[in-house]
Amino acid sequence: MLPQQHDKLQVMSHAVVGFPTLDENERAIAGLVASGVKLIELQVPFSDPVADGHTLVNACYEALKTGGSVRATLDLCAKVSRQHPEASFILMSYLNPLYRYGLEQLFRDAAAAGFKGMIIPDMPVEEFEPFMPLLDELGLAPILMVTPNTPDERVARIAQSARKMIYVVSRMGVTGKQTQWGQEFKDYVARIRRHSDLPLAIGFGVRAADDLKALTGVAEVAAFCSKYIEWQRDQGSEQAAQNMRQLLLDAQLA
Amino acid sequence: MLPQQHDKLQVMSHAVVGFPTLDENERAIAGLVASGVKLIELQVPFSDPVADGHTLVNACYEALKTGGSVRATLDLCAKVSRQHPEASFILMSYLNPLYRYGLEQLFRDAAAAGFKGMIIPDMPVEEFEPFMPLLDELGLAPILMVTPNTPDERVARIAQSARKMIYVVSRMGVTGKQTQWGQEFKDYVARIRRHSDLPLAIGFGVRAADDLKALTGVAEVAAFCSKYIEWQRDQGSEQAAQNMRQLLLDAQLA
Amino acid sequence: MIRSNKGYFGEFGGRYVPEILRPALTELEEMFEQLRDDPSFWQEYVTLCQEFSGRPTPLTPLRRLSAKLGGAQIWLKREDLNHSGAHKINNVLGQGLLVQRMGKKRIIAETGAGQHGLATAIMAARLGLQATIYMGADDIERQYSNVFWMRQLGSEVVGVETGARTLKEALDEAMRDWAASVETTHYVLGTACGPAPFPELVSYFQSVISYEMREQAMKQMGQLPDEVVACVGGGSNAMGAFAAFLEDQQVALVGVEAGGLSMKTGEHSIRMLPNTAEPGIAQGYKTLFLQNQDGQLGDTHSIAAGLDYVGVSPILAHLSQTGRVTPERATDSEVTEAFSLLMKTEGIIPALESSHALAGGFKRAKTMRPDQNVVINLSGRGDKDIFNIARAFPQAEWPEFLKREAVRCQQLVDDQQETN
Amino acid sequence: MIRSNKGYFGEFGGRYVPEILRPALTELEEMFEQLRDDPSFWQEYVTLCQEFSGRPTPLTPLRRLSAKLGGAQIWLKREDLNHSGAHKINNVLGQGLLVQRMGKKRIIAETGAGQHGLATAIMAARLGLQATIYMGADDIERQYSNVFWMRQLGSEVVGVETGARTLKEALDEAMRDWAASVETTHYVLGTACGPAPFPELVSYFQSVISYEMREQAMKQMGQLPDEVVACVGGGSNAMGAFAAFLEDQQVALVGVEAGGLSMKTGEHSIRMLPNTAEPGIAQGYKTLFLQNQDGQLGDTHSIAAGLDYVGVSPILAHLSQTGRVTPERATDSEVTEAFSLLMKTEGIIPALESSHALAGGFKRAKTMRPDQNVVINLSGRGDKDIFNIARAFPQAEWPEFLKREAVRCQQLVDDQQETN
Ligand SMILES: Cc1ncc(COP(=O)(O)O)c(C=O)c1O
Ligand SMILES: Cc1ncc(COP(=O)(O)O)c(C=O)c1O
Repeated sequence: MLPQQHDKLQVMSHAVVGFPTLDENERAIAGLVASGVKLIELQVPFSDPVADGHTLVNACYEALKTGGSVRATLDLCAKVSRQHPEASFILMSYLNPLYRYGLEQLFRDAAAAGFKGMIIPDMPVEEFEPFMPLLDELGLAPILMVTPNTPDERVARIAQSARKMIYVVSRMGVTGKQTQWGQEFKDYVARIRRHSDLPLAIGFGVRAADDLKALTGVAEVAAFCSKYIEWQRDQGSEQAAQNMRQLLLDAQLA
Repeated sequence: MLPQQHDKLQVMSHAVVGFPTLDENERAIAGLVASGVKLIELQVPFSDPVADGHTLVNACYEALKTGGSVRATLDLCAKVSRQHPEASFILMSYLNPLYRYGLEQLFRDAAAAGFKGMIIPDMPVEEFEPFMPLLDELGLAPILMVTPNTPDERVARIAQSARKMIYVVSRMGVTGKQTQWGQEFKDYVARIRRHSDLPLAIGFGVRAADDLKALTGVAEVAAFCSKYIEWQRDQGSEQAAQNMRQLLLDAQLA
Repeated sequence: MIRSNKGYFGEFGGRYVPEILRPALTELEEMFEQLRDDPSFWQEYVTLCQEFSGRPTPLTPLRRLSAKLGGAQIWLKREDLNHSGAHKINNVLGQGLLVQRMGKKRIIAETGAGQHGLATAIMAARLGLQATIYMGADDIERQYSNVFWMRQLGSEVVGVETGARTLKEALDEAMRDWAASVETTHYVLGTACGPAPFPELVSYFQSVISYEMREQAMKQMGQLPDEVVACVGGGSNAMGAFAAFLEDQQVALVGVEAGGLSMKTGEHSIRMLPNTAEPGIAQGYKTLFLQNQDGQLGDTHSIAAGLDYVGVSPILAHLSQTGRVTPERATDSEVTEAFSLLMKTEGIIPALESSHALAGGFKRAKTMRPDQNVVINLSGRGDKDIFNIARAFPQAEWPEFLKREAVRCQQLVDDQQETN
Repeated sequence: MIRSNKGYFGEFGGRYVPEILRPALTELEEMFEQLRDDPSFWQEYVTLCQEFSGRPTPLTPLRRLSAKLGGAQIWLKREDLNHSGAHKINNVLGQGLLVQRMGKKRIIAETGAGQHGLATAIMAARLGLQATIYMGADDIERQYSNVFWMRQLGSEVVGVETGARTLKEALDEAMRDWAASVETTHYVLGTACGPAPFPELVSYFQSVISYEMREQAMKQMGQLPDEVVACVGGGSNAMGAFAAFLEDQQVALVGVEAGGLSMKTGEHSIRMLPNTAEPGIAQGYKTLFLQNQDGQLGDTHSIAAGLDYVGVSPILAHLSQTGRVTPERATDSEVTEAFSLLMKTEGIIPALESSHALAGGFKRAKTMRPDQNVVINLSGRGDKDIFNIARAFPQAEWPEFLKREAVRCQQLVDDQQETN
């Protein structure tokens, strides 16, 4: 289930559809759910993932070769959301594959497949606005991003179209590097909260139990994605799930 | 002895001083004289022999390594003119080595060494003119060149400073290639004779007995140089002298 | 000059970027909006181009070639005479002025063949900026000579090892760097593509080409040209060559794309002709992209590395749809033929990119009357690319020379290490 | 412009050539005498330079570098921006006009590093002349990239196998060709050397450099420069840079020769400083030649192939003896340092030849006041010479790249042979 404001921190994790294979995606997701992860992004692989770090870029590159696609992502969601009704799945994609699919049709099909929300890093809020009535009708949440350099008026505009949660980019930069969670960061989170009562998901730079501890009580969701994909890549999906279990224990989130 | 006008054709041949060695020069000259050649150019090797063909260029290049020089040329002339009083030796050089030596001193030393004349392809008649009194006093003849494209006034000026013979460049180009001895050539020779009573030496393109036959009755001297140096290079000085003997026989000049 | 409608040209353009990049683009856009109408800024830019890059570049009549082909009079706009050897420097110098005004001290750029990277490295050295150039690891390998120069100029060249290790990945990587450094760093985009305001901004600076061309045509031909022809990679030299003539309907504007080996998918880089590219949104903007059914950007091919790109300027996408710009293509073999013809007949060594414009322009000129005039934009010179051109004209002597030269240089490297 | 006294400049100059070449030189001299004072001929020449080669070349202020060195303001006259990348094209275009007037259809030239050969090949292609370029076999081997271009341009490149197989032999061989073909062929001499009227004629065409410089200085500095600095190979770019200032005694004229490795015989190409060259007569003229006691021309060395020459313009020999031109030298290591400094501080890639002028000019500028101005003639660009520069800056990556590239190109050659 998607969190409510002030819920205890929960971890959101990740699958790149087709990485390492479509079959393996299913097993990996089962492992994640068994470990206690209830929020999972399913990423449509893309040829030009500009907002991702090397781990996800390379995973996309591989996933495209094994058949990762929009269609495959919808199919996967339909399966895993049936298999794991306790978990929520978020569609993560760059815009072009969805645009080619046809945005309106995609929204309908995504909702039908069981997706609860969508993260589209290169789709600005202005492009979402015309679709809001449809999205609300479908119950499909645009999970919009804010960043440390987003000015206040724009945070306000984003907050208006955001649904279910806001994705707070923790720092300048892309996925897959370390972040500091000091006072500056807390001020930044507070600034966002002034514009919205939605729960906040913190992304970029969450790579260890210490990060999760630091975020406990600060935000409702922590996106633990690149590091998980590295585990999956280097140690296989089963070991990755066990690592995840251990992580949640270490972070006292289990 | 230097020829007189209307003397029967005689062959002038060549040595590059230092090629293949200074010692070998002496033997080669002895061979030439024994074969019946009475006119021999001694060429000072030079680093930039612009008016020579490949055979002489490469011979110069080699001769410089074995010690060919102005000094060595004077020494060689002193020796061979004593050894072969029946032969006449002509100094052949580009200007710079002589200029560095000091022209006036060079003329005196060349005459003292027994040289009868000088061929300096890159020394124009204008540069000889101031030296004419000295040269006449020394009995050292500037053997000046005329070419098919030398205009009449200039032939006249050249004829004025020329002594003992005029070097008639047979055709456009450099030493070492074949020439045609047709009517055009005869007209050219006739044109030169209108300006001077000196005997004419034909140079460039005399490479076989047939050439000598063609020139017999036309000129007094034929310069047989590149081809002789090729013999010397490829077959040695001794064989070169025998070839020369045969050539003179074949050309009915022996 | 053409103006966007809030960053859009018809349906194309826009700014589809991660939120983090938005403030820098907005800042750039605001600065550009203020400066573009300030004649003193344009003058400052033109003066910089003059004193550093030798502008105006001449308009050279090709008398012998025109007579040989027997059609229109052909003229070349000589962007090859620019400092660095191509039109890319115009844009880079213009952006350099903006960087100075923004007070930023660091720039980044992506580069494919290395031409834009080299121009950026040159500008950075001239203005005393720190530069990082992203280049696909495979491109570094094949275009090492440009890497050599960029490094000698003091730039950092970073090889990008992700994905297919070429231009696309380098562009993505530069975007990533920018996302992390946007407050101190300017991203010097190299062509009339990318998120607004880049297409408009790059076209604005490159329009110096056609403003000169216009004046030169009036002086040298006594009239406007009948056609202006340019090659189209990202579209910056074409927009530069077309900009001043957009309102003159009697001047035909022709953009020549890389026809490559064939019309088969992956064997060309044609985006504006039917049955090639489709509208898409990627790399920050909406345009015609070569892509598959699933919206994955496609593979491209061209004999000219600088035309080997999946997208095209949104301005050109729009102008080709409205009919103002006529798209053409030239195949690799037409290109090498035009290359040789220009060299042997007029003594000018064109870049392979520019040879596309030549191929297209020659073909059209042949069908025209001798009292008509065609101006071909010679976007760059070929001698900067001897390795590419030697590949396009395989000759046994070249690899032999390279082998011997490698031995000689290895010796020098070894000697140096001994003395160190 | 300086005028000779019947082909002599003080004791230097003259015409010491085999009789056979005299008529062609006289014809050329007579034509030149008529044209040099005809303003419409100069205008025709300037127009050709403009429309084909992009003249005027700019005068670029080096603001950052001047501030860094802390002396005079340094400016570069940008001959590197010429078509073909060096000042050599000026002379060649001028001679092209003469060839057209003489009605000759064939030209020949000698070339060392290949720069003059390339310029000649370009002119021949542009004017539709047949060209034969003589080049030492060893130079061909080391400068193959220029040979590649000359052949692509349609010129015949003949390797000279005699003697030391370098520039000197190529020059002699070109002379030999000329002796045989003088009635139909023009010899395009590449520098301000050789028999009269070449030194004067080449200087006349190159003087376009300093006439522009003078006008630009008045406009950009508001006064004449305090010093003009140029490198000296044969002397053509130096004469070009000095010509318009000869009467202005307040403008110091500095010619920088190749100091090479040391002052030892054979390790440099300095002709104008004491204890180096001596007066001599060779290659058709009298000047200061590096030579031994016996008058044999000497060995030379320079990191820059274009400065590696035993003689020097008779005009410069004279002007250095009268004190009007100040000779300087720059060693190989000073040259590479100046090369890097210019690249990294101003984003300009100089030729190694021109880097001698930079080294000399920087050294002098440092000793001057900030209100003074030094103009350095940047005779050519360096990117045409990547092989030479890669040799001057040995780096392990370069031979590695060459090896891999050789393999790739060999593959292309083999593929092509299969399909043929
Ligand atoms: C010489 C030259 N012409 C053309 C292009 C294509 O770019 P654009 O279409 O932006 O002019 C390039 C790109 O590198 C280039 O180097
Ligand atoms: C760039 C450049 N500068 C200078 C020279 C030297 O020649 P000159 O002294 O005639 O200018 C050369 C000769 O090739 C050259 O290429």
